Amino acid sequence: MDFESYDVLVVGGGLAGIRAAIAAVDANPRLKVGMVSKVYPMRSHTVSAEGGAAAVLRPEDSYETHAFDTIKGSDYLADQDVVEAFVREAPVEIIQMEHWGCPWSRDEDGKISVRPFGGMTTWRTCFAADKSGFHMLHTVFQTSLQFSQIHRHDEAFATKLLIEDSRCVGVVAIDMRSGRLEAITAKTVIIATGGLGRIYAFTTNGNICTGDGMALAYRAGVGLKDMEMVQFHPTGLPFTGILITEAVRGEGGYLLNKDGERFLKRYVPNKMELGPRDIISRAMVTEFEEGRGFDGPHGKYMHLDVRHLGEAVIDRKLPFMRELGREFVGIDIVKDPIPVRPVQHYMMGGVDADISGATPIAGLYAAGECANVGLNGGNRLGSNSLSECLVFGAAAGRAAAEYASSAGPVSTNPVDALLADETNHIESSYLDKRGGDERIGTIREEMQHDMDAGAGVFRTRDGLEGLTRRLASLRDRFERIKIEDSSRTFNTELTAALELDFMLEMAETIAFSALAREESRGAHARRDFPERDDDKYLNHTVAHRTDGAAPRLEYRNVRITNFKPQARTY
Amino acid sequence: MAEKRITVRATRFDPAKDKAPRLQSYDIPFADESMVVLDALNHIKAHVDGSLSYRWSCRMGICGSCGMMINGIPKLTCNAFLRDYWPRSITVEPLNNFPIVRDLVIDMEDFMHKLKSIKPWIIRKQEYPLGAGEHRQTMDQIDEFRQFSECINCMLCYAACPVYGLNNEFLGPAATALARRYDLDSRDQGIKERLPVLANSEGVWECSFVGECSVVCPKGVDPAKAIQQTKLDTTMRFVLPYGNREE
Amino acid sequence: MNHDGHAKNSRTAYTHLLWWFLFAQGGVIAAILVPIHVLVQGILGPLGIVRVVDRHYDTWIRIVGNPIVKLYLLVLIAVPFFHFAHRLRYLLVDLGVPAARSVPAQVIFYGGAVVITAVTIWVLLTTVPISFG
Amino acid sequence: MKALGGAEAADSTHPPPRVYKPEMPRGWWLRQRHYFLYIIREFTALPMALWLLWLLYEIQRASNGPKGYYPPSSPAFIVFSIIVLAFALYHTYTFLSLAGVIIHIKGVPSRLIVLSQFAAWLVASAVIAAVLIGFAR
Ligand SMILES: Cc1cc2nc3c(=O)[nH]c(=O)nc-3n(C[C@H](O)[C@H](O)[C@H](O)COP(=O)(O)OP(=O)(O)OC[C@H]3O[C@@H](n4cnc5c(N)ncnc54)[C@H](O)[C@@H]3O)c2cc1C
Ligand code: SF4
Ligand code: F3S
Ligand code: FES
Repeated sequence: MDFESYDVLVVGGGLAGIRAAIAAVDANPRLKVGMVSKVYPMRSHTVSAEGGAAAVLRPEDSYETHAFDTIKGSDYLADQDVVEAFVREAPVEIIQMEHWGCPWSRDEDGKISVRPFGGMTTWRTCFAADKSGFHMLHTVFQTSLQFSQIHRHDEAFATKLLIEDSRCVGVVAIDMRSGRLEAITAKTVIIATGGLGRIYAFTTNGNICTGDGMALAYRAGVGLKDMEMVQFHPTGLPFTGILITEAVRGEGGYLLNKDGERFLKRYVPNKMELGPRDIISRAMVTEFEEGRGFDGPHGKYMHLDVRHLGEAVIDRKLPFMRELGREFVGIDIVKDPIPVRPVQHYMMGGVDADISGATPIAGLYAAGECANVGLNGGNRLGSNSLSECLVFGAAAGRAAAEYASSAGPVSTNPVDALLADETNHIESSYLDKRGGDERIGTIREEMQHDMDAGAGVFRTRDGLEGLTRRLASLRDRFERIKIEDSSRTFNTELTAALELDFMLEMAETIAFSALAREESRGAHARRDFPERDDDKYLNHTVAHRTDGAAPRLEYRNVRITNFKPQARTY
Repeated sequence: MAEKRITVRATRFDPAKDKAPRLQSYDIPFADESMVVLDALNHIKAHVDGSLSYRWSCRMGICGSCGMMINGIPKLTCNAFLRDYWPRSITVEPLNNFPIVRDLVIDMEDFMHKLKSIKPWIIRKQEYPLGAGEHRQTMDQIDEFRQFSECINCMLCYAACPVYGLNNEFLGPAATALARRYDLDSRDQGIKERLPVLANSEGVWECSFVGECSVVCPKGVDPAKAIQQTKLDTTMRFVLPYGNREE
Repeated sequence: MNHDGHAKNSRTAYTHLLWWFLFAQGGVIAAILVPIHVLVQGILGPLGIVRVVDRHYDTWIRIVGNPIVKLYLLVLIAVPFFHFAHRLRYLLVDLGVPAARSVPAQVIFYGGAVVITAVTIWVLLTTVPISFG
Repeated sequence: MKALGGAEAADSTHPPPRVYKPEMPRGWWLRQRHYFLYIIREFTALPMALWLLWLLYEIQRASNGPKGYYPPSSPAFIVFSIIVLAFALYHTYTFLSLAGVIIHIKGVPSRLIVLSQFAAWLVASAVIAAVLIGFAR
């Protein structure tokens, strides 16, 4: 009865979520907008994005080339109408960010500066030094504080979507402070919960990137699109997985193998260091396998060398990289090459959503990394993601606002029952659970290592089949987990367990989707099927949840408008 | 060689059970030279005691959630290396000057209110239309406020500031730095709206320039500078004949 | 949770502004002028290392009689007391006397500085007649 | 809203969970060198105030006429002055350095500002010393 009720409820306080919330208020200032986030919004993982956001801002650039680069980068798995809409909106959003105070780096004439980025034919990545995501996130978050219509529920962990008559009417969330389960109802819900890098051991993603929103939607009956498409970034710091931004290569850094050779000449001769991530990551792994990598305590690595750029350029454009090198590796990148190796970085796949973020469930939208609106296809180009969060966050916010302005109110009776159900589930499966002998941490680590091994840069049928079996057994073991924390206050063991539950399920969708795609496209590289197969696989995988072990996979044609698939060489 | 180990003492507090926080000691393997204090906590949570609660996310010193007291000094646990402490033991406590919610988790709602109170967004007398493109801003103009825009809201400065510890009403270092970040931005015209909050009786005047806030700041924000400059600016606007004029 | 701003207290505190201004002025005066006076009049003079004006009645009244010197002495003595008042008030707060933040405490401390200013003026006007000798 | 766990569920006002509010210990400033130095810095006000009060008294005594005027030379006074000088110098050092943080002039590096402050201090000291000594007999 006394639960909160909103017109639009955003789950997720990252760049996409906050942009959506502001867009909803902009579209209709009378709406009451709620925002649920399991961490304070400024902690969201957008904060760690470094390189920048792509948009056509220069006269010498064109929508056409940005669209083409994106589509080619996606290995023709992007929906071209979506890409075309995206490249037109991106500049507007970049300017909007500027008006909100984002400290974009500037050119001499005071205009927003751009830098080259992998897979982009021209300079079009706007940046705020090498803390672009940090500045963008803090800018939208601080801007959002002026809207009294936006009510935040910080540190509230969404555990379930409320679905009533096949319409989404809110979420159930644990208020971390009190441990209470609350039903937060709304006429529309936008999921913007970010990525799921934490299902891998070696990842650039933060602790909170556990794919919760994808799992929530999946469990509510929405399909997950292209889950086999997992991006590996070529340049992560060994051990920590901290990202060395692609901007380092954009600014002119070299990738060198142990013979001191710019080995990319054998793989992407025309682009060299500015090739797309999937190809460079594969090149690095191939070099490792052929014995041309450095050997370190944390596995093989390559050198990323920026010494020739000079201290002045580094301090102006890559100051955070210097800081990271100094603090986390103990090197000065002005004087020493940076050790790097490929690292899980981004999830192209996600909640099946259309160009306005709408999912097949009425009132349910998705935006940002957790969504798959069809923009990124088989491989996202660096710096398209932050722009995607803005463009499609705003689109989802507007669409939800429109739906909410006309939708009827949410009835309370079924919500009470759903909440009681979920409360019961969480208490009996976790909090009041007795016995159990499996540690959450152990299962999580095994899953992460299995994913690294079975669904990494290169995949094989054997590897993926083995992975599905191991994941199934981890799921069985998950039933026997031990919960040591019985406190209701800030119980991070409970949330870790819920996250692990989500992650195991998402890992399975990845493994099964990858097993079924018997070709190599974008980030999905099958050793047993090294070629792209446009006849059979120029389509999206959509995974639906079933009661059995494996998801039901469905295929949907890629929408092609102006760009016919060609061989993808750089 | 015997396995290297390190002792970590961490604050435990469950409001439902404990009257006051206490320390619990864990002896854990120090397996890798690159381990940070946060890795030690993660090891404890994953393999020793799942009930230990703390905040963290990025593990790269940018999300601002992992600040704690390490041997009495506020630090980001994700870039405090075990090798700098070993073989001494490490005591990890929640940040000073904040109410403790649970174990190493502090209550930072107070800052969230203060952040909002200083209006941390661009204020303009006249909206600049989106269609007109971007405001022009030179790198020199950015340098004016850059430092103050680097704040990650990690609360180390509040934990270091005794004035805040003695009087929680004090607006404090990070909030003032962020206000100044906007005041100094060439695109902003909101200084007059922010000054009353900065210069009220719980504002900058309370700061007695201990300076420790700037010492502990992991991002070189120098909030102490922001506060002192705000004092001077406010005073000058008042004292100089034309100081109060429009920008 | 929603975060409504600090509505209760958003007015520039002009009294604090004034105290801070005087504190800063006093601090500068004290920093620049005090050490040399202490060194010369408090140490070198009494030790007889150098000859100093205040060690002889005639030189002392001659210089104290000078109006410019009188003005200087007023600045030297009175202004720092606003600095001292401020610091000592906050020192009390730091040492655990929150009452030192209260308005009565402000009246006592800054009032004290005002009293000392008045006393200084009185002393300077009454002690040695103004002369341009 | 509903609480996890039956007992609290009935309570619809749900007070926020209890937090532990730590107190600042009285001796907080003894726990860290920086804090201690800060307290010393603030404390410099007291000895300087006492010394200036003495100076005021010294001026006032000039009205007693030549017979009643005797400048102080007791060792106690000298020791007192030495202590005050130490504090005063500490004040000068901290205050002038900190002023470099406060004053911001476009294009002028703060180190230069600090240096010029110290230069001004030296010049002023020289002038005052010259007057105090030069006009003596
Ligand atoms: C190191 C790094 C560098 C990058 N650099 C770039 C770059 O240079 N350019 C670029 O374009 N892209 C970059 N990316 C990718 C890009 O940053 C992300 O894809 C993007 O920020 C995702 O934003 P988001 O809003 O979707 O999600 P996030 O910012 O991850 O936000 C997710 C939000 O959802 C909330 N949430 C999650 N689960 C729950 C739950 N169960 N209940 C309640 N709330 C929940 C979280 O609290 C959080 O607020 C980078 C990524 C990484 C990791
Ligand atoms: S000013 Fe520095 S210490 Fe304070 S919150 Fe910001 S980043 Fe952290
Ligand atoms: S430590 Fe505190 S007193 Fe001022 S200079 Fe920093 S805010
Ligand atoms: S974990 Fe993000 S700052 Fe330490």
